Amino acid sequence: MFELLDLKQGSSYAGDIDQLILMITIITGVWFLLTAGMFFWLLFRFRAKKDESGQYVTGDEPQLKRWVTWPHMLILLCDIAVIVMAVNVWYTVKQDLPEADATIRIIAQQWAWTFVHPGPDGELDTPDDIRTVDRLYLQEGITYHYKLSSVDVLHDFSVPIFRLKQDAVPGREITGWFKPTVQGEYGIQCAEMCGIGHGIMGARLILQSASDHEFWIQSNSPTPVAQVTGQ
Amino acid sequence: MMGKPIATTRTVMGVSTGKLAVWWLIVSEIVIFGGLLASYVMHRIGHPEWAASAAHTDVRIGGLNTMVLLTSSLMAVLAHAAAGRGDGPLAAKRLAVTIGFAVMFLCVKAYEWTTEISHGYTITASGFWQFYYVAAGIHAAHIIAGAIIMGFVMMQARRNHELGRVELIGLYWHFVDLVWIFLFPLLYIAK
Amino acid sequence: MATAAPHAHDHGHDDAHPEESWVIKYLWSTDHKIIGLQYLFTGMAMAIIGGYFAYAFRMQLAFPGESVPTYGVVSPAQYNAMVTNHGTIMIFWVAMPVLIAAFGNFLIPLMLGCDDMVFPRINRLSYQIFLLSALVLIASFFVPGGGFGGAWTSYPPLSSEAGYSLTPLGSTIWLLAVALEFVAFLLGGINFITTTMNSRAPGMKYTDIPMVVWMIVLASIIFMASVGPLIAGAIMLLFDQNLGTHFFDPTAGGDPLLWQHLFWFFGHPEVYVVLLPAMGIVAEIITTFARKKLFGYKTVLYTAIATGILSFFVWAHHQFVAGIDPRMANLFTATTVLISIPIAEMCFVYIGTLYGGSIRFTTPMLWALAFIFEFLIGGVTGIFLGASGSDIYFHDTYFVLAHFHYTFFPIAIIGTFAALTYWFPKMFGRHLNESLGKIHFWGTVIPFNMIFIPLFILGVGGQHRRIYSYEHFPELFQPWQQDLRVMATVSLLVMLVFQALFLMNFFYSIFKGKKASKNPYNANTLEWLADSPPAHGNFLHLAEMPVVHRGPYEFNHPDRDEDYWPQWLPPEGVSAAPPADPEPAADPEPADESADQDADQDSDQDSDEESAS
Amino acid sequence: MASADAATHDDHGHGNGKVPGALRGFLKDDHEWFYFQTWMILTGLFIISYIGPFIGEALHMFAITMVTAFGIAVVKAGLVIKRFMHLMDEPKFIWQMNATALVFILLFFFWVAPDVMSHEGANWGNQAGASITMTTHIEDFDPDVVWTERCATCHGEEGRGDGPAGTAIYPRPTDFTSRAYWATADHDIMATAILDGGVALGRSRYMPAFRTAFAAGHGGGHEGEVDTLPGERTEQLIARIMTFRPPPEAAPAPAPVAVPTREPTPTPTPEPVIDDTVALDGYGLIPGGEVVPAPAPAPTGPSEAELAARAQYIQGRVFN
Repeated sequence: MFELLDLKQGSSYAGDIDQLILMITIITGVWFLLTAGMFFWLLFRFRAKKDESGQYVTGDEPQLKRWVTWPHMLILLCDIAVIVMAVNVWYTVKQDLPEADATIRIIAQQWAWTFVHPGPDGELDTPDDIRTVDRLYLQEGITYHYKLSSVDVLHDFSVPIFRLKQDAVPGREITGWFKPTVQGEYGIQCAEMCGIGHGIMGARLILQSASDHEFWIQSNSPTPVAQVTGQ
Repeated sequence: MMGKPIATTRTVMGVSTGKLAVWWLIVSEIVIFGGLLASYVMHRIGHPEWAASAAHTDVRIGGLNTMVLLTSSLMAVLAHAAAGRGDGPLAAKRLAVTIGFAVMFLCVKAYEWTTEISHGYTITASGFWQFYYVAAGIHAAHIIAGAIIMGFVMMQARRNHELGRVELIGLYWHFVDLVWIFLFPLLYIAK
Repeated sequence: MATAAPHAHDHGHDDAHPEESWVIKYLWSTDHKIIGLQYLFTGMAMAIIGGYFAYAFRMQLAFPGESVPTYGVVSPAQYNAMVTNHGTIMIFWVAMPVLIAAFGNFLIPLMLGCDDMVFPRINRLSYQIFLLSALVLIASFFVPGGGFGGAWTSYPPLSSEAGYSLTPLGSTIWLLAVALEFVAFLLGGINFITTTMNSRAPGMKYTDIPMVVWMIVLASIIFMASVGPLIAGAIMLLFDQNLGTHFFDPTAGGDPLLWQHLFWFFGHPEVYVVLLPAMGIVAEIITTFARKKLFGYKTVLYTAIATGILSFFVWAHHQFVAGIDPRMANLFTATTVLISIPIAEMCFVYIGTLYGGSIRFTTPMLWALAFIFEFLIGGVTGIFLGASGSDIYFHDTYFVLAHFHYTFFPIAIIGTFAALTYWFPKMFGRHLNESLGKIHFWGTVIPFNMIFIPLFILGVGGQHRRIYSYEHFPELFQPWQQDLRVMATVSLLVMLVFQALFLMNFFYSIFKGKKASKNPYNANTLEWLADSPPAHGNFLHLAEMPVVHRGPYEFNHPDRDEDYWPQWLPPEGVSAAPPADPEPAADPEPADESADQDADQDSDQDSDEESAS
Repeated sequence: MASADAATHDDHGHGNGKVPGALRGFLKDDHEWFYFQTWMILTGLFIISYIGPFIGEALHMFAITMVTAFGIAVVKAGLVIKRFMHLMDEPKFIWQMNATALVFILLFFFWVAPDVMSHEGANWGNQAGASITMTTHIEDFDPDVVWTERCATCHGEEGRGDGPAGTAIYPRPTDFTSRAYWATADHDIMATAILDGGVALGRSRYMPAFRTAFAAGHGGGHEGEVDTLPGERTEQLIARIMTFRPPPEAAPAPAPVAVPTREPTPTPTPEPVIDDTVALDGYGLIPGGEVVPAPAPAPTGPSEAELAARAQYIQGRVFN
């Protein structure tokens, strides 16, 4: 369904989320078509005819009540199946934090994203961190942890290609993870109303191969003289 | 509108319409004060440092106010007893005493707040004080509203009109006293 | 405050009406029917304002940056304000007043067989506070800084700090308007609940109450029980905005998530508060035009109560990715997906009612059937958002927007048109034009689908909400996506044109429509006993107040030759004569006796589910 | 004890046999004496709950305070409900609906507490709850850090108005390195722009307001006087921006604009918001000055390819 909208799966768990969406589509689609079919058939079958008048049905007759209680039970089973699948995907994406190869910091502010890349030494909050605005350079194939925070109002770090959304709540530092599996330049959005500039808060996500990323780190790492004052 | 509609006179549920309405009002008030106090308790447990601000509340004044409200509740129920016997003027007198206690409660609170504010504990002083003023403030607003309505009911009771309303305002008054019974330990004792 | 001096004489007493001046009769009236119509017309006026906002920002989305006819260039601040207030108006000032207050006020006394609401003056006060809240909200657009632009959910710190929202006055006045609207509906709610519980017609057991009255009262109870924490939250937000307190300010100990919980604890029960009355209306119309008894009255009643209770356990599915603790999300996804069961049960029962009927496709029936079909789509797409896993992707996209329009539109618009076309003869004493009604029906439902199916597709493509213009997001500015936005906007324009057709038909028929009889559809409920439009005091001019002998949906009863059996006809009076004036109550014992004996018997069942909701 | 009296409560006995002599005038019948007894019990319970905390502190057993305070409060509430409100004599659905409301509130408490009450959870930490001030609200306000974190995103590291986030905005963010700007710069306009945002000046609306950010982490103003902290911090930031000012040319440049060192205007009343659609050109209307043409964007900054790419999809539409 997503290929039709040319939306590639860009992260390791994008496939799981798409799979869940597909399963729910099937389950709800089947129930919808059954119900709608029955609905239109009844309308056609029992339309007002000259001689025929309506029957007196109290709804307690067993053979008719079955037509409601049986779907009722089946929907309960489908619901339990959906819950189990959803909780499974939710656990992999939001609760479980696999071992991180690198950690980045994402700071949302009114109407711009600031990304802090650990830089050559791989440690965050060190003088050699690379601070970029509205352009997130990442390497494909390694697991990243992100520390997401906001400095003023609610924002939402949303990367459709990763199928990832996480609100940036001022006053909290929320940790999550993703593992890019594609290369190229994609979009990052702010998906929570954050004021007048909410519409211009897009950023670019550049996924590079290992060598390109290494070259980018070397060329962009600030000179040893700490031009960027680490806090 | 001339006279009361027939609908008011029917009591299919075995409870007079007025009392049913007051009990539903109490349900909606439980949910409002409940929401506020739940938020307060969550923040209070989450912020142990608020105990320092809470130490500045005066238990003596809180205790005095609790006694004032308890006694006013007694007078309200005695007024209801008198109204039950059809003795309007006595009920009116007792309602007047209840209103007197309400005014006393407000005066004690006014004194308490002015001293606290003069010491610099304003509503923006700390997390505790903002909940303190909002909770006690909404409660005081309910006291004022209750006292005003009680005034009307008193005037009607004096002429033996609508004696059923004495019980209704009594119910509301007991509820407002109940809220204070829980506010007192939350704001004054939990230090 | 409440009148309760017990003097029980139940027979109508004809009090002389001083000929009231026009102002008293229409603007200061305490008659539940006039107050119902006041709510209806105020709701329709606000719907026009809400619809105009939808037109303006949809034009901006379809043709970014260009001047919108009758509005001018839409700036981001105005766009945010219009999106915020479109949501606020459509939920609080159109759906609730029209579905709960207008039809509740008009129908409850009539359907319960009493002459007016229990507290007429409080009823009038609730409308006046509601009118005031509508004016205060409109005023919030014209204050310096413009209307509030932080979404109808008004999440702090954006809504609590004027420095961030840049609408210092707008946000406070918006909040005051919403708080006033809550007060109005609390007052109205107490009136509805007390009238229904206490003032039923003699002999009306709890299973004889028409479904729409049950649903409106359940909606009022759910509203009252859920709005409390939000009123406390609104006071806290008001102080944060103006007094500089830090309830929700994270830099000084506050917590923005507390507001989200307070808001959505009210938010989700609120959508069921608006759904249940629409379900009740559809139940009335389907049974009448399928000439069939409701397929399991108690099933529908108990599933409605179950929905009401369950709606308090699901609120945080709006906050899966909003920073709540991920472990809590598992709890909420389970309850959210499970709440689809009672609603599915109700839809199945409504479809089951069609079995064995002789369905007449009049305009109200078309609206009611459209409601079921469109709401099915809305309900089905809700599972994607209830499942926490898929909500990670779908949160705050146009998929969410299309989902809740497929639930709100059938409720607020299709439900309202169904009720309006069904009870128009009773309200105004004249018939609407049937063919104009059908043209308006197809002219509304088809464009409605053409608006929101494209938005579903855009939502799956990852288009996020409340964005002023998608030019900054190359992935969302492909030509085919822009074409879908233009298609949605054009369908909206077509739909708005057909609404003009409805307004013409509506106001023409009030004065020039075909005269309506007391019971044009041969239905059973008590409001069809009163004349159209009902006189002041509804049944006072009859021999005595109506007494109920059977359930509201006794169509095609075996031992009755006609295919309907009104509630007010005494049992053995199988009279061939049209029941214009019912003969005096046959059973000797006075009406009160049976009322008390019934009261004890049903107050027990009544109590366990009354309290349970 | 309470139930024992329930029997007498219903008989509405009109005799006042049990009323002790002293109160005869006040209490009219046994029924009222029953209420008075309840009141005495309530007073006794109150005294216990009042003394409890002192005992608790004396014995350093916090549990005593909790039990006496809240336990007794529940007992007192029960007494008032049962005897004064006669709840138990009403049909049972009355107390059931009140109990349901209470259950909903408890449900709200226990399902919201994990987020609001605790300050750590799976994958998140609540810094504000534990009152750790965030980077930009540090007490020792460092203009350099604030410039890098908050301003450079749009105005660029060297203040040329070429920050990555700035390219998406039209009109461009101010370029602090151009002489044309400084010729007409005005201290108050800069302070208002920083504190109340571009909208307050009728300029580009994408300049956010920082008054709230600069006041944050500073627990509310003292008595009476206006919160001056944002004003002081803005002065430090303006001093930092002044460092971008280009050195005067060889020709004797006009005397540098004297920075008036006067009290910052407490609450600058923003002029009425000018209709946004007006500011189409560079700096819009500088009050009093004629329209200054927008300076050519500095050569450095985003590469030509990126600008072309952005221009392509902005397609020359004018929006702001």
